[in-house]
Amino acid sequence: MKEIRDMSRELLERQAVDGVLGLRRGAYDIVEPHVFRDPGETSLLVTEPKWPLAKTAMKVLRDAPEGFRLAVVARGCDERALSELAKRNQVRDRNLRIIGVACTEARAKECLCDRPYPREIHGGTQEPGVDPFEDPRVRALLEGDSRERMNRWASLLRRCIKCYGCRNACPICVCVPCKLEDEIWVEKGSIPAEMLVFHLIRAFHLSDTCVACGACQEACPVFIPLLSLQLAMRRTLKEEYGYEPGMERDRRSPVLRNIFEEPGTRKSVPAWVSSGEHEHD
Amino acid sequence: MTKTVVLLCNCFGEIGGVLPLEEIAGKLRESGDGLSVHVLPSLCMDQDAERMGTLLRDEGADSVVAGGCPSPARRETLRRALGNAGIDPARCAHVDLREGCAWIHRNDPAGAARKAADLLAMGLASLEERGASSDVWTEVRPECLVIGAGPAGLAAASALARRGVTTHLVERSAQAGGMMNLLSRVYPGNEDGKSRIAPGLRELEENPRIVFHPRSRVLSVKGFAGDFKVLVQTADGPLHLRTGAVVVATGAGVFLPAKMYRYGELKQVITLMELERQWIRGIGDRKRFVFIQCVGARCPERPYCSTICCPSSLKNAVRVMEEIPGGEATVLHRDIMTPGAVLERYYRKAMETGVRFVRFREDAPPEVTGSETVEGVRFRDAAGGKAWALPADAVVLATPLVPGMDNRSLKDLLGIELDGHGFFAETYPLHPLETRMDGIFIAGSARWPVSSEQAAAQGEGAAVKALGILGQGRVSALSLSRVPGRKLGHGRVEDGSCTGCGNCVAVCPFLACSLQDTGNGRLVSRVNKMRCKACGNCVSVCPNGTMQIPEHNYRMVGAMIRKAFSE
Amino acid sequence: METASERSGGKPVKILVFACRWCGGIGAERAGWKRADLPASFRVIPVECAALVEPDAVFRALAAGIDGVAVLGCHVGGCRYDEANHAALKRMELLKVLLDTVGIGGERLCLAFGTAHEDHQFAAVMGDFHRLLQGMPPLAPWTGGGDEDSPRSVGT
Amino acid sequence: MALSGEPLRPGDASPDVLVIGGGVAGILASLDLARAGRSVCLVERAPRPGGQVARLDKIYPTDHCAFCPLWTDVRECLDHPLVTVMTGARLAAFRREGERWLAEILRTPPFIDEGLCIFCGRCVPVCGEEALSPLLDQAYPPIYRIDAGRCTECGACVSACPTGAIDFSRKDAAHRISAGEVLWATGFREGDLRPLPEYGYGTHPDIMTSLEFEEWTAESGPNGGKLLRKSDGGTPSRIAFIQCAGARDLRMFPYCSAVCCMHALKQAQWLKRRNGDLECTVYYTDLRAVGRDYYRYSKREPSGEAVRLIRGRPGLVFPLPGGGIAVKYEDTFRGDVRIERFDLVVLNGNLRPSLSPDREGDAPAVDREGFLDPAAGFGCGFAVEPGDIMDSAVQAAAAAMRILGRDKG
Repeated sequence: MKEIRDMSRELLERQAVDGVLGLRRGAYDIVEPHVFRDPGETSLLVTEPKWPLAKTAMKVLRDAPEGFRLAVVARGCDERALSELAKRNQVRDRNLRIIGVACTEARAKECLCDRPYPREIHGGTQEPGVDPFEDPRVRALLEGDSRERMNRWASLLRRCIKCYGCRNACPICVCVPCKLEDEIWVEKGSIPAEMLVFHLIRAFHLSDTCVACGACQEACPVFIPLLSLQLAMRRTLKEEYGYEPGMERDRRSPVLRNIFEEPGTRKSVPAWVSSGEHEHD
Repeated sequence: MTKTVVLLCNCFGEIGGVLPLEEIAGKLRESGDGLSVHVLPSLCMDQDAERMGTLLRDEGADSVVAGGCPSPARRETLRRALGNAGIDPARCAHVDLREGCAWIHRNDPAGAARKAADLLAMGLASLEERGASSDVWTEVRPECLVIGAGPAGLAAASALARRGVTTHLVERSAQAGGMMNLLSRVYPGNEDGKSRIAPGLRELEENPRIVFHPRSRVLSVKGFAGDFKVLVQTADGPLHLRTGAVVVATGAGVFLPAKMYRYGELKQVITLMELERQWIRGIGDRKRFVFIQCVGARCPERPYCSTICCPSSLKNAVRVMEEIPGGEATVLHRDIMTPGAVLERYYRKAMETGVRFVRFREDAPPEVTGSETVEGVRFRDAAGGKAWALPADAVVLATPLVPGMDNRSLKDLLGIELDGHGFFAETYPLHPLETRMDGIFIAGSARWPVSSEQAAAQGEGAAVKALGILGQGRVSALSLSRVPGRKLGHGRVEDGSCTGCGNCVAVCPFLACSLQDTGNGRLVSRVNKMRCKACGNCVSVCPNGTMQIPEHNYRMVGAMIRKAFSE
Repeated sequence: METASERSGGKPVKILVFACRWCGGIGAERAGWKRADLPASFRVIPVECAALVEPDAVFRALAAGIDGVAVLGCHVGGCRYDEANHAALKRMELLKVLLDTVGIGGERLCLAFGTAHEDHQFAAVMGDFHRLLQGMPPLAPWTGGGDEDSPRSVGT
Repeated sequence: MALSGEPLRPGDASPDVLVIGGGVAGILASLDLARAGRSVCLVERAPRPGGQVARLDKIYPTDHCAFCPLWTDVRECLDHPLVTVMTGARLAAFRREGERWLAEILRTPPFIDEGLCIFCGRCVPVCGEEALSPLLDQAYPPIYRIDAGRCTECGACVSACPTGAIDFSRKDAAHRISAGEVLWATGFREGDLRPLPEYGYGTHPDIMTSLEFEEWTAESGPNGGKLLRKSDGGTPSRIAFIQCAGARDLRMFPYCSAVCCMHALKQAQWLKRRNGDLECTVYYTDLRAVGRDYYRYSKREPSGEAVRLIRGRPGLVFPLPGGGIAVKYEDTFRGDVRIERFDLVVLNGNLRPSLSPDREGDAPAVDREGFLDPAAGFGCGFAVEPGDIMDSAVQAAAAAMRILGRDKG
């Protein structure tokens, strides 16, 4: 906390950056994202509550004049989201600087976060992450045979009121227009949303991008545990290709590459799909 | 107001025998929207063309759904009929009612009938949403770029120049000829290395159509088949070219067997290349030569056979026997690789001249003995296991050709593929000189180790492929793709909605997609229509449906899915 | 084989097939030439290449009450569009994972990357897929119908 | 027969180039020539172009089927305005006339008209001689074919055919082709191995040549890719591939056929892939895997694809009374002589160039091994030098270029 404030002030004072994006506790204790430009102001900087800043950073940089240097007070998930946005050319991260905040153990548990800290930690101490698959809540969602899971998820998603909160809160979703608003894919005016398409399309669009920040489910007014939709796909990417969204800035998703460059373990390929070309490195 | 006509082929009872065509036709007519439906005995016989043509004209049709067999080869008459009625072939949807329905569901007529109705409904739906992207053309630049002036490059350049094509021959070193300059003799004949390239060099001298750029390298190649924009760094500064085709003939490198078989330690342990030089400079009084094959080849680090080392060693072994009085040649090998008639004959000749061949096992390689100089070679005969200690004056190591050091950079620069070893790869075995990029061809040891003779043949082959493009005034994207009956045009981007995420760029096999800055730092994807083959990868990874192939857009797919089980 | 495309539950099996016009398509055609005997439960949408199958279309199909989707492409390495089908295969594998997560079952997405010669393979794939889906419950809870033999609201 | 400067009759032609042989080499050369603006007449003996490659189920080293790339090129050939394809045709006479070559082509039109046959198959059951069979592996679209040997021209099929595709009145027709250049792409045929009794070829149905075996096990073959014994339809458990059977053998073919090693490895690996517990043994002299990825392919041993390689050329192959085939060989690495029992024996190496040494008219001389002397005329593919698909394709392109180089255009 203190370290973060000091670092922000210091960066602004020696004009290493033109602004620091963080949370400000203003009048009446209202906390909101804010771009600090005046070193003195940084005394108002806070790091709680959890508030995904990646998209805000994107907008700030987009509207800022060319060459504007921004520092972002970022948690691990913010940093990873920013690097995913950068991969998709949504953020020019050469003008971007991370002031890393490590989350508390409690926060990590709350978020089911397996990596509750950024690459470089400037504030807080590194706590071990939790394995989401060990968490009873997740277990309860993913266990059971397919019929049980089908009924469980159907009834969960049937709550959807189609507020698009999950999409809007997601630090990676940036498309305009969005497929979810196209009636070819999702029927207009039907509530609950054609949940099979609405939520599965959404989930799959993020399959190789989701940094598991949990913003979607925190934004859901009817408590649909959306994060758990992503976990299995994230695990598969890790097992097949050793790929974790947000971790390697310069590595595109293996799903976008051919099988010579990113062969994966090919566990899931039926034998007769195999071909001499698997031999290529 | 569109007028759609449905033509149902009875196929002489092959389809009507299973499907109640008239009933289906009736249902379609009732379904309203002014459909006119006709059941015809056939759609592919000569007399049908006329009949269908009149029928379509009378109906004033502008789009057609044809239910019949799927075979493109049997659509000629229908295509003629559409022509007669002045209907754009893109406005005709083919529905497979025979192979895909009548023939495989004949024991379930009811199910087959339902399926047929659904398939026709899907066909109709597809027509409503189907767009069209016209084919694109480019004027062909009648010049060619050949990279590398070895046997392959020279052959290609002179072949092209003789056909009147101005050819830019870019060579990294100062002189043409490549490895031929280093060889004393070349197999399978026994002629002098230089003589193999003499005709090419003469052409280079005499034919003004070959523009030779020594001490030069290609910096960038942009554009597409028919019109490549090439930047060459020549000895006297940068040079901009526009060429219709590119031939990559950069050759290969030679593997240096550092520390293997005491190479570098004993000066009588040499490589084949060094032996070639010594033949030129004078072989000295050495008599007993031992050739060791597969030095650094067919091993875990280089898991391939370099093709040329066995014949080269045979050549030199025979020469030892024939030209050195009292000469002795022994070839230690793991397999003698002389496939075909010519080389096998050569192998027999070597045996007849008295060359000794002994096989060793990969796991028991020979051992060079001697302290100051080579004294001999110790090895175990794989056949029978007899142990040998063979006195030798010289040990010659047959080392493989290795991928040229520029291959990686050239790959990125040209957008063509390397194989798992680092040589340039073709697309199909049937098209060994063609790469994934239309208009860029590969020849010689740059694509795989070959003899100078083979390299020259490949050079000529690449030349004829290039002529296939250069010979035409202009080429179209469809004609280049050479996919018969290909229906799709090319990807298309809705500017307004492209987020510039670059997924399409990452996934396109043909480097057809690129990101362009529209100012204010906003990136938008662009499709190079000449390169695009409409495989649709970009469509599937585009997060918000910005990238589409008009002939097969998502609205069309969505509509077809909704109709798939409407019966 | 059984021609009745009826499922034990009474509802007919519905299969949507995306067949690349090279291997998948020609394989299907050859199945016709050989007069294979197949259940009339599948509808084919021909595509130029398996790469052209948008994952969203699979959801779209399942949402439309289709029980299973088959994607037929060429051998990995046999693609007529260079490496186009590599990425397609990877996408579809990942898609199976999501379908498993939500209990639809990855097996409802059938991937067959074969070669044009393999008409018997096409027949086998379609036959097996049909039988598999016959044994599976309908997607009723997803498509709104609700699942008879299980409580309506299983929440957390 | 009379071959002179009479005026051309209908069906005669005077193309720039006459390509003899519609295999992969001939097809590719024709396309290259046509793309460069030359008119081509392509003469093929079989009812469809495609040659030997069309008989292959899979091609090494990528294990794809040859069908669709080959079909693509055949299709382009058939559709190309500058290419005339004559199938079911053979070279009857051939000679130089002034600046050009004059060839007489005897064409046996198929009883069944390709353009009319809709593959309905109604002709099959009505034929008492079982003379009709589908031609669908190499042909696209497929058609039926009448085995002239069996057909009695009873006409039952003619009346059964709904499209009038069958017509026995069509007789052989002679066409005269006057060509500027001739390209020999006559490929190879299988040599008869019976003169080499030690291989036991012809003594038992389970001793096959590799091409027979390829068709027997093909995905599109009689067993839909299943591996069975030819003798009793049982399931084999041990297969022997004998390399250089007839090749590198001074009694028959002194040369190396260049394709057999990889061909055998391919077949062995595919069998293993389909049936893991199958035991495949390859007897080789030199394992000649020289092309791109061939060596790797020969070493490839993923899950149970291991193929047993034995260096040695079996000296005796004979059917066992109790069933099965015995192979007697010396393992030259172990240096011991042994006899093993196999269910199937596949013989590799009986490939010979199709050009016959007995010359037709001014047909170019071939050497005593039967290969065309490159100096004597333009040639490509196996007619000139044994090689696999890639070699033939390269040679075809090179030959096309040399032909173009002839005339200064």
